[in-house]
Amino acid sequence: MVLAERKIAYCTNYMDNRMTQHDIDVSNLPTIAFGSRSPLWWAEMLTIMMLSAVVATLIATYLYLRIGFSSWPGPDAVPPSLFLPTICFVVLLIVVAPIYSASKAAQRGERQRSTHGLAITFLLGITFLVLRFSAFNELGVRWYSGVYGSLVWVIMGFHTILTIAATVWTGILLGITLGQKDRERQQMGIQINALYWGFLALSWIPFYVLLFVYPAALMV
Amino acid sequence: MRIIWVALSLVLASGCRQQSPQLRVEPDQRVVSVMAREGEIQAGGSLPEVVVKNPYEGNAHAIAEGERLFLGYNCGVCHGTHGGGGMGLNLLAPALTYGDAPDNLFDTISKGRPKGMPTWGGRIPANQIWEIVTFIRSLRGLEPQTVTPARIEALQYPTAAGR
Amino acid sequence: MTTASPQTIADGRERDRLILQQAWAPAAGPLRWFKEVNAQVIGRRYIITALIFFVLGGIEALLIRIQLARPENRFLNPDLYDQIFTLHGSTMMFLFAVPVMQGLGLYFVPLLLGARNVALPRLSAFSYYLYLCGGLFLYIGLLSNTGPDAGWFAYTPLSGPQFSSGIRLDFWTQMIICTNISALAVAVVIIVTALKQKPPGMSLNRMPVFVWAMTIQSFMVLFAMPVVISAATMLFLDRSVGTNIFNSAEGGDPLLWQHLFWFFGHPDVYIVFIPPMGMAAEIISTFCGRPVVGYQAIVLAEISTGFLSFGLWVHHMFATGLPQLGTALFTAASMMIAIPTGMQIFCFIATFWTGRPRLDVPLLWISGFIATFIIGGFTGVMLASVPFDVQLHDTFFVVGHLHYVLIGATVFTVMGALYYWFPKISGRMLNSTLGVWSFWLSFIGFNLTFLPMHLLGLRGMPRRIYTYQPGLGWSNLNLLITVGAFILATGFFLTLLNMIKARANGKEAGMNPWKAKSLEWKTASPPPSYTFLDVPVLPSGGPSEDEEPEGVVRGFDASRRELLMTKVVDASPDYRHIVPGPSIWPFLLGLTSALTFAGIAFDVRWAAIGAVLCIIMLIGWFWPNGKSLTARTTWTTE
Amino acid sequence: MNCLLAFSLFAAVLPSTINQSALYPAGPQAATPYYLWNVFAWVFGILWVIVVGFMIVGLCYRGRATRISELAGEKAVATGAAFTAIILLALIVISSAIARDIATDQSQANELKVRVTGHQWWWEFQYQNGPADRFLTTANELHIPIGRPVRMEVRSGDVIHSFWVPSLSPKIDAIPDHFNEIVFQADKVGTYRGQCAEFCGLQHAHMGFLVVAETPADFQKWFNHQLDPSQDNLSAEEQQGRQVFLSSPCVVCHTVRGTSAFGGIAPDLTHLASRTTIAAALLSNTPGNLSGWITDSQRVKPGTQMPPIDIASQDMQPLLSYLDALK
Repeated sequence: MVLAERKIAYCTNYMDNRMTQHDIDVSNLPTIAFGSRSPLWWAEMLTIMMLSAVVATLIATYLYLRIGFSSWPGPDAVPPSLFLPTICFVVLLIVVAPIYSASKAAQRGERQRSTHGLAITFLLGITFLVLRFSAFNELGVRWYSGVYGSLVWVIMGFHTILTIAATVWTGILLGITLGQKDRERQQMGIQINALYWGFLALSWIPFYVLLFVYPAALMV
Repeated sequence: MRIIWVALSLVLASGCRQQSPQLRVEPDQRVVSVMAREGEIQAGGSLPEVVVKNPYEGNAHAIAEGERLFLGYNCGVCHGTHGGGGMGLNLLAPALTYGDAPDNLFDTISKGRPKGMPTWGGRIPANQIWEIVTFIRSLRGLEPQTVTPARIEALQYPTAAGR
Repeated sequence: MTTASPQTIADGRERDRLILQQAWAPAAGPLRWFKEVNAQVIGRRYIITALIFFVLGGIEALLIRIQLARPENRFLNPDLYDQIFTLHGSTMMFLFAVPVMQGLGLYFVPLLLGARNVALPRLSAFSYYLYLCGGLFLYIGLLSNTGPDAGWFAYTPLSGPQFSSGIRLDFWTQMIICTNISALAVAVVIIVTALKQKPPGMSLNRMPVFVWAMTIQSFMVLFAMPVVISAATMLFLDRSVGTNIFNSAEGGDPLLWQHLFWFFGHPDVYIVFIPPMGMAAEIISTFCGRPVVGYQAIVLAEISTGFLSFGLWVHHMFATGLPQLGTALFTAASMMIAIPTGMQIFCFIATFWTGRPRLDVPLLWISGFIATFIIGGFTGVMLASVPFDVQLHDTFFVVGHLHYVLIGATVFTVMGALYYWFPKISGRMLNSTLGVWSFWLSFIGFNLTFLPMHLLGLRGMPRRIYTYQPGLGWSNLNLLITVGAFILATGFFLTLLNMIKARANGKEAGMNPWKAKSLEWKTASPPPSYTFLDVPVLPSGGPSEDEEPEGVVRGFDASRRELLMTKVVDASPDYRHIVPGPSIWPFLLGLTSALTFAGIAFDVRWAAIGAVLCIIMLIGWFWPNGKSLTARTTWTTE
Repeated sequence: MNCLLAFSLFAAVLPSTINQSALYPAGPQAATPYYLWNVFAWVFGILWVIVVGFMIVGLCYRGRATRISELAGEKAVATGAAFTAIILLALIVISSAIARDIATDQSQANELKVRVTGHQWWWEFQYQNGPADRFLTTANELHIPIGRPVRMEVRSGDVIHSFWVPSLSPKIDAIPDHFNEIVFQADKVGTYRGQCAEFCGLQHAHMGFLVVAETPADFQKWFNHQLDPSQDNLSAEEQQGRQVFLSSPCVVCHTVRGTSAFGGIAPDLTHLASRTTIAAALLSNTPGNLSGWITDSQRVKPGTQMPPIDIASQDMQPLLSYLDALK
């Protein structure tokens, strides 16, 4: 089984360097890429898959424990008010717009608009968190008062931690793009931040329905 | 570098006693009751001040055992399942009439108190009284936070009479 | 080493090598050990740390066996025994099995794809420090008597706040979260590397089988580990702040923990089973001198195993009184998964028949793997049938089955892979006579230990008991098993000895000691920090993936750390990704995250302080280093 | 020294006739898994020999005779996979069919109904046939008549345990706030040992119990005797022992019907002497073991919830004689 001695003995101390017709020249390939061409985009999508696995686990836990109860949310639990959670929900849906436009602007290279988009997203993120904390206080149940209370606090806590992370990340991006001249890598970062905010908004839909709309409908 | 080893061994030592169940019941944990401080007025010189130390101080296993005994011996019937009080004294009150030091609580349980607290000295073995004392102190927040249980599983014992 | 600066060297290749060496130089300075981001370095550390934890897990197993050697033995008191058997399970599953697979993946996936480094080097470094700190803290816990004592499965309500006092299980849950986040991080790194960094010409249907196996394993990790992380978090919240998720008195359900844990648990055992199948395929194709038979069959079988493994977790809970129809569905699923697994074994045996097998030490281990794994597979299919499982669930029959599958498949293959890839990692050959001795001692010791366990299970000996009474017909079998366990331990110890001895004065290995055709044997061993001088171009269109590279990729800016990103399916060059060089931030973030998790076990409020610290580390991590991405420098490889 | 003492303590523990093995089924429910074991052992044993035989031949005899073409290899793999699929489908059908017809929901007529409650590290049995006042509560020893199905309603008072008598019935978990049921029947007279099969804490290893299968007549005699409270005609020494018993901590946890001891969190001692073992089938019921168990329970069962009781040495003998009178 003699290995045909190919023209290129492929090893590190390879010396002669004649071009072959199969060689590929990549010097003209870009060093910035948006969307699925960049590994950072793939890393973010995989992270979103991970977090959606946690979301699915929490939904499954909620439904599994709900089945065990004849009256939901629990014999003495007061039905949750829909006012603040709905506002939070709307604000979260609104946040997706500026960050999406910032991401599109970043891809087109318009630094000005992408920075504006980031700033608006950051402010909306802060307002969302303020609303969310007031919603926490307004909840009729505590985390130790029965299963519904535990589930509400665990699920809202999980989502709030993710939103705090998103807001801080947007803040960091904003800080870097305002201060630094080299912003190509941050432009890629903006698009990935947009993906993350999109996931946050989408994941809040099932939670919003399960935690607030469904019990309120049952108790009406 | 040596300081790190010293600090590490301190952590290890402190952890050792706090988290492990007592599989041997030492003789001093079987002292029946704190007789030494019985009579304050004596003919001769005053008796030496004997403070009996709680052998289960800060031991997580003892607190869990104390909790089980508190439920099992139906202390909750008078003192409320979480010691919140009822017919009996509220154990979470800011100040207890007979004090909440370990030996005060031991005396209260082993010798009983007027207005209804029965004498458990002969009934409950001494080491179990110490465990109940440690549990009550953990209810009052006097035990380290790393050994206090977050909640009582509130499981009734469905034995013959149970559900 | 390079006195001559690049400009003075006339010849193009030598100049390229010098520039690449400078660009990809390992970290320098006092903290260089912590600033390393080279995939080979991180992969090597993963493997070594995982093997150390394997030795610790092995010692725990021997302690258990000494305690069970005689009836009513007083070698370990029940509390210490519970901690040791819990840590044996947790160490072997969380600290050895998954990390050693991911370590081998981090080391060899870039090499098999002809890439210079993984796509996200700092993320892989971060995951290693998180894993290292998680494992260390768990063992510090054991030494300070706060080792977990409710089993690696920690069923509630025993693991709940009322029946597991103190912070033992709080500490365990946090360390499980810590090590599983590191497993998730490596899974992301491996998927991105495998999908985006294939060399031109290596389209998706011609990727090496081991890279396929690591990709499929990483996708399973992506969907299984988050479930155990959320379950462990919920258990921790139940124990520390008093939520009622698993508290049956308030309407929670202890069975929910079993559902969540085993929904992760079963994919987890397949996570540690699929990479060994990939390694076995690589080793078999090298030692049979031909590509493995049925490449598509094996890859499709692994993909279907990956999906099916998420659908059969209830076979761990047949005895909990679930409705009969439900358990019948899971019986069917548990048995069906044996078909793809069986197909892969048949492909391997068919390769033996069609190729020219050279019975070298790695192939010896793989044949040991096939022989023992089939017994494990059969006992698994037996335990899948409900009427049989309710009799033998939680007995030593199951202990025998799981060790036949885990040691038979995972450990024997990892041993084979160590003998196969040790020359590439260290540049030295392992002594083959010592290897053969180690194999036969391990094989005999293994069967002497775990075959009688099936009989013990049938004689009614339950699992996880720290002692048993005389007169039940178990005493002599247990003594025989303990003897077998020591023989198995000596077998594995010989390999450890072999590795330590060979590192110092083993035979020089050279580039390709086994005359293998895959890409990792086309560079020096141990590979230099830039791994390959050029990214290869493979002839596309050929059926097997063992064709020789026919060209190289030119035009890289060699003075920067550039990786070639190619399209996912047809691997055509797409984009040059600039990866950052060595940086201290992954270590700092890994340490602060692990300390935060440890702090949370003591007091939940540590989460806030830890979060602030981690954010500071993240800011440092993402702060741009000022070098422009688009600017062109002068040193392009010709 | 203490391991010698401990070992001698247990040496003569159990009469050799007690067996806890699934390989000697003494009832229909245990016979099914035994039958399945035989089928599986033979089928998979032969398959293992075939597959490993192919591997060894392929590996060791590398001559021209045993070389096949790539296409033949793929065809062999296909046939192997098909063959595996057929066998597995057959097994699925068999085991599902068997599982369906041993389902325990339909209750037969002459069933003996017993409620089992698993506690941390002992078993509580309550016979629930007939009117409520004839409910018999006993612990750690279950007497059943042969030939009559016994429906066990299994639950737990604390953590998850698993009720399992290998020779008689498959296991069923005892889960707090879940009421699982299992029906089994003994066909042969004998004493069968069962043990908790789900890890439940420090003394999971010593949470055994005995199932005594006897003729219906013996069972009825035993049942009636167990129902009446502890008898009162005691000798002087037993009377003194009773006094010691009623003034000691035992009464807070244990119940002895006919006396003022009504503790609910420990085994019922009304007919302690009629049981062959104590401490959840760990020690045989001899005065020596009983005194060792009372005075130093942590040495016998480290971690057990039975506290060591200080009995004055002169009171020990009367107490033992009183406990011996609780036939």
